[in-house]
Amino acid sequence: MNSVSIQADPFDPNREVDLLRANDPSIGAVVTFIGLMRDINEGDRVESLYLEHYPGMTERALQRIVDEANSRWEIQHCRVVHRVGALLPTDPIVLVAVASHHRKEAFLACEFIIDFLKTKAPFWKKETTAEGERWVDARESDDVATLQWQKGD
Amino acid sequence: MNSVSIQADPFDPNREVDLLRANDPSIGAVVTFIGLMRDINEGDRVESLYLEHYPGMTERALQRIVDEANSRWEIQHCRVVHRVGALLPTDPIVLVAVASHHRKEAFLACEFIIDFLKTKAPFWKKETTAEGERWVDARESDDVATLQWQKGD
Amino acid sequence: MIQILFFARFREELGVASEQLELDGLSSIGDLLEALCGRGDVWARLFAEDQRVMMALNQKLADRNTPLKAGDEVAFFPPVTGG
Amino acid sequence: MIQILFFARFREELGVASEQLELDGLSSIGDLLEALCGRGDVWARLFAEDQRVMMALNQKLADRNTPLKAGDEVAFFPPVTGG
Repeated sequence: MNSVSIQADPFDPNREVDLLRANDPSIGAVVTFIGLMRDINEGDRVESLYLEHYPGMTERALQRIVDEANSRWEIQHCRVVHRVGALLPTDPIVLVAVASHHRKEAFLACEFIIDFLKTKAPFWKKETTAEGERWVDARESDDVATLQWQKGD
Repeated sequence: MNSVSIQADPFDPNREVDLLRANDPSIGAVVTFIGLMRDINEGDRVESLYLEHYPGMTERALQRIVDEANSRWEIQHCRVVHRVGALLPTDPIVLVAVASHHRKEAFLACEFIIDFLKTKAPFWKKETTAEGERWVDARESDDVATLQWQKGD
Repeated sequence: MIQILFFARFREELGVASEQLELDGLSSIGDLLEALCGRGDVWARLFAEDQRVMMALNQKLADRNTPLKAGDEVAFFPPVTGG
Repeated sequence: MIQILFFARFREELGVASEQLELDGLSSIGDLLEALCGRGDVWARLFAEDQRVMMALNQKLADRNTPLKAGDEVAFFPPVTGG
């Protein structure tokens, strides 16, 4: 079972993992990534974050990434949740949770999904510091991470 | 902050993740692995599992693995919990949770720790099926996973 | 007609979130980008060849060579920074 | 004297969880394994050269070449299966 959710409301990562596991006794491994809002970026204190997105395309983009993960590896369940709108430090921004019979597939699928989400899903971060608002720049290391999945792994 | 726990009592993976995060606003990524008891192994239904261990050495072995992860990657916090004694299907057997500023380090450290735990920490599984009790055999794929970390990465 | 959308920094700098445009001989997203560039000023700066511009056709990532047809939804945006 | 521990399947098949032994010229874990093998029967079977045996000296993984001294704690066990 796969689920993708884009939401303005906060989410509880623990609840998402419980929903993923759903007491399924055939699950052997669960790998979870949680991306959290940090109070420091590029050396500056960040007061708040605003996440803009492209409604409609975000859902499709995430669904495509999840489908691709399912076609590459034998996984059992997958949940992706991504916040949009206003966030504060320590808020979970994104969760990717993958359940599978064995651990290797869960690790690969989870990292693949977050790597692709970072460079392919239409979200943009704008942060508020003491000096005002600024758009967050894309990181080259994220492009590199995505490329590694593309030259056969 | 690192923490290693070997315990006969059940543990709640969600609580462990909360303790790891501890509202630290400098954490950007949390990667968690949960190993769960499956109700099927090698094609047979498994009713229960007993985990034997080498008291004293298990704690040291896990601590050494966690120390090695900390020396290889810049991680912020790490928690490892491992059950011993009697377990039932869907019970969490092991949890490895790693917090770091950026995700790559958390993924690497988490997978490294569970890979090494699987081949270096003195635990042994004995399962009960309809035909009686049997010791679980080590899997070659676990040796391969450990080796990959050793030939430089 | 095609629908064009701009997001994030592009939307802010252009002061435009969306517009409708006649296809008018534009056969690819590259043609459209050139037409937008031709407007000069901030348009020329944002959509210059050396700028990092991501684009989508009908909510799927695309590139300059992707062909256009009437009714399409085209979006332009800076490199994404979610997750 | 050294302390020897056996775990899991080894403990069950040998019917022994631990024993004390005089060092008596045993200078490495390999020497000790040969001595145990020399007891014949299940000992010879479990500790034959072609068997997968893991070993620890003073609670740290070791191998046949690891030297022994009085007061050491040596453990023998099958490949581990935790996690």
